Amino acid sequence: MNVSSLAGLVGAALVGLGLYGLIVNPQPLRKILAFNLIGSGAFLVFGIVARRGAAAAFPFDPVPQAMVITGIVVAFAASALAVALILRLQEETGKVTLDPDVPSKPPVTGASNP
Amino acid sequence: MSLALDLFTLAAIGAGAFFFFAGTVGLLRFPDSLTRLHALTKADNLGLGLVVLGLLPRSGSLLDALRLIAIWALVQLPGAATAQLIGRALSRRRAAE
Amino acid sequence: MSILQVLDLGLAILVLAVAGWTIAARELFASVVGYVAYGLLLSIVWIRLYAPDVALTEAAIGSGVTGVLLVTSGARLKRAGNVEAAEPSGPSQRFLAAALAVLVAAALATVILLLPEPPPTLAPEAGQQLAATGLANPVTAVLIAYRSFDTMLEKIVLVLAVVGVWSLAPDRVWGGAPAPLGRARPEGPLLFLDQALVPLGILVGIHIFWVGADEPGGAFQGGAILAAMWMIVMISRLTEPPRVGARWLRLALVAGPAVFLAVGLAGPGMGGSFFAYPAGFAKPIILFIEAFMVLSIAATLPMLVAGPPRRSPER
Amino acid sequence: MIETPPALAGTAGGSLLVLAILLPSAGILLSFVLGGRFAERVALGLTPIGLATAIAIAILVWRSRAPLVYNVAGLPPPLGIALRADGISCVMLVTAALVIAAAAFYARASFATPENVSEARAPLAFWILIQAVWAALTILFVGGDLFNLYVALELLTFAAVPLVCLAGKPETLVAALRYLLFALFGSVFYLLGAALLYGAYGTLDIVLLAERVRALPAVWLAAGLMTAGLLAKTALFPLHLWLPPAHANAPAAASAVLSGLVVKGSFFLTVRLWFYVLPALPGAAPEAILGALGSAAILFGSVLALRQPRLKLLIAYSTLAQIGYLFLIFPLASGVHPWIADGWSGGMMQTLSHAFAKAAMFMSAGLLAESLGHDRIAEFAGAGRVMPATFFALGLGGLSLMGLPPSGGFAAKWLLLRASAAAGQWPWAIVMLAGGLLGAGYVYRILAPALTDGAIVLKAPPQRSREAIALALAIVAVALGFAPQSFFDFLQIGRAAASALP
Repeated sequence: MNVSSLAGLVGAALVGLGLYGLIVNPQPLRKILAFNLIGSGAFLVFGIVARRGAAAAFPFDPVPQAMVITGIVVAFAASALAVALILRLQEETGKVTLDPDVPSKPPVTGASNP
Repeated sequence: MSLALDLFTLAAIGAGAFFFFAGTVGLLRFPDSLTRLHALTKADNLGLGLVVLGLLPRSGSLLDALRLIAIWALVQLPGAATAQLIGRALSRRRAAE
Repeated sequence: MSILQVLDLGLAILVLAVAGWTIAARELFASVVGYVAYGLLLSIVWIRLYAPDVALTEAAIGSGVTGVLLVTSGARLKRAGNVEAAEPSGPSQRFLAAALAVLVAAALATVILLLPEPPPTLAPEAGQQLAATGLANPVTAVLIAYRSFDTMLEKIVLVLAVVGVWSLAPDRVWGGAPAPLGRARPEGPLLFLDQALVPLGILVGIHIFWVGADEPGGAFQGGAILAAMWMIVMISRLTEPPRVGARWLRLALVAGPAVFLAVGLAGPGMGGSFFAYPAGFAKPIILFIEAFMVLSIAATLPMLVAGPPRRSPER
Repeated sequence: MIETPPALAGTAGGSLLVLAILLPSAGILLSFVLGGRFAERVALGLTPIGLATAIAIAILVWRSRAPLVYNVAGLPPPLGIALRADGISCVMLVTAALVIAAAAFYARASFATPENVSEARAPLAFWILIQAVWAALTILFVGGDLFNLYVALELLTFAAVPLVCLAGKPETLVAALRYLLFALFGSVFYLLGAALLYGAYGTLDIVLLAERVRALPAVWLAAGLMTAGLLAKTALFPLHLWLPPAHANAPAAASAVLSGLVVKGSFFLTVRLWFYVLPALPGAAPEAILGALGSAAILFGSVLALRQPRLKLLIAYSTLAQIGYLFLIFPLASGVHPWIADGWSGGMMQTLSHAFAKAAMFMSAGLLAESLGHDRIAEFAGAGRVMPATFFALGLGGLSLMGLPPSGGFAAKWLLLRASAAAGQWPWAIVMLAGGLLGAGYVYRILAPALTDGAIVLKAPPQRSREAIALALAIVAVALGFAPQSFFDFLQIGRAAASALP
């Protein structure tokens, strides 16, 4: 099995792992990690497509590689926005949950901070 | 001459790989964070240093050789600093307990 | 099976094992640390796929800066307690999720192995046009010349991410600075890093941007390294995150997309089309745009990590 | 240089497409740098220019009866990025410009920078984000490259999510976080599908893909992944969970844009995908599935809307139902059949009329909530007498939602009914009739208590100008019901390639 096929299988497995984590992990930050796993799986698919496209003295097709670079930066920005939301939510409610009926109880700052 | 260099490369990288292996085993098997840190830093500077040393004769130009050395040096700086930071954090935690 | 193939297989298993760890780990922090290691392993995979530009980006942004973001936020969440407040999923939901995940992964794997032969590619076209740009790195040419429109829009996405993050501040602190990244008392080893690593890192960042025209590297990777250096200085508390109202900061954040947009808009006057470069001047113009992009990336990434303003502007 | 094949060549006036995108883009950057009150001035100042650009594009397409094309950087696809405006692009561009302009002027009262500060958080963010929504939608409507469209989708996400939680209250933060997670899931699945298409055909240009696509396993999987992602962003049942809290808790001007326009962005891309990229895929199964999900959304959303105690939540649930109608375009306008023109016109008419009607209703709901201090429907008694213009706008918008004549909603549903009758696909017709009845039910629930007698104390009377904006949008939604045949012919421009395929 060549590197591209192997990387393709890894990419597919990463998408599966990430999808599972996105659905079952209740913690939003863990969902963000899972989303990033799916993202890198998708990037790997672009990566093997680029590697398969080696032609004309280039060992790779540069177009999908450039798309991956754009994608990585966008994924980071998405994580940053999500993290900021999670932290603000924690500050406002004292907990992090996706439950729509959040209790607006006062934050429990310092409770577990010796 | 080239055979000697090849042997040198082989020996140095082999030794480097051994240190990485030993460091990893230490990281996994040692009982507490300080000893694990010890294993890790050894792997870092010795292992990488030996690998770089082994690669030096194979680098095409002086510039490439300098790059290799620079990579080793750049890894040393944060490696040393983070080891210190982790060590201090550990001793702080121990003092707090 | 050759040694290289064995190594590849080992790498693949390692990547998947660490990825599985980030999903399965009980503690949030363990899973975050797993993710950072995963990013580094992934950049080795990118090297094996002949994608050094992507490997650099993955190591610098996908693993490095994202790692700082996740570690600091994980620590903040942990400090405030109540990390795992939500109900874990039940067994039936887990089973359904696993079934769906396996289905998607299996379909994807099958389809990837069955992709048509001979593989389609744009490499010849990209190579043909390369001479007109004056660049030797085709990935940079795609990013800043052929598909520059995407890249400009993506820079605007980054500006919007900053606006979005800042919009999460409480009203009373608007215009103020984000919370400091490090502890109150700077520590010796960090100050040592400031003196020893940061100057070198800045040089490396600029170098990687500069060689990006012809070799692996470019504005994203160089900018990310500069961003990392700024974050080290902020973590050691030699400098604090700037006020979000500071004019210089706003200018630095939009410089990249603004210059990109302006050059693109001037295209019909110079090269005939929007976002086209005049023949013979493409390379200097591309480097000019990239220089501002480096500045914007170096400013944007740390501000996204620092989060919304937390301290009122008067202080 | 390579000769550009005629199918990919640019057309005269194509540069307007770039300008339409760069205008709000520049507005974002300018507003961010200048800050404070300038953000509002830039946004308001750009709306008429943007509207004029959109109308100019529409006129050019109308005259030439052919899509407007521009190759960015002078590089034709597959290496370069093309922008293309056909009939549906034009009507969506004009609709977006109108609704954004209306929302911007409506929002002036809520998002003015206070006198005593040079810059405030919510106003700065709002004026930047609304321009970003506009920029992203413009690209979505004219983008010709699937990866460029991915960047636009992300731009839309980054603009829409913070709009939901501008108020900063915990329930809005939860709603925004859920929205973000769904949207990110959607983008990444879309991206995965795009990777497979590139792997199979070496391009992401829509026109080139349409020529090359065959029914390979990779194409089927790509179609499935991309559609699933786009449905999550459009909030089609059963991926709708995020929408009601997000749209109901956002500030009224933002809700108007989110419900009226933002969900249409990803819907539009779904239409592009199935009708322009994948017409070569055989079989009616995927179209039938999309239609069935749409039908489920109509029934489910309408029933839930009937049970909501708060007006904004009711309107948000009605969005779920109205999104359902949009997806009937897939079974009723695909393939080569005599009825597809009706199906296509009906689906697009539903997109347009819902954009205007829903924006008008959310704006009216915002005025009500401000004047009454709450939006609990049960306590509306007497409100119709003191705020007649607001309730008139709600009523006209409701007319279009339930599909009574004369209104755009009626025209849309009539065309869809006619198509399903001609096609012999009766289930859609039954669902639409049931949806109309349920729609009448929830609109009645809003209006009935308000028209009864009751003593009511207004905290403040609604501003006449803001009532006028909401009413004007509602009137447009009604006026669409009088659209002439030439308007529907216009919607077909650029579609010939799709329906000519075997």
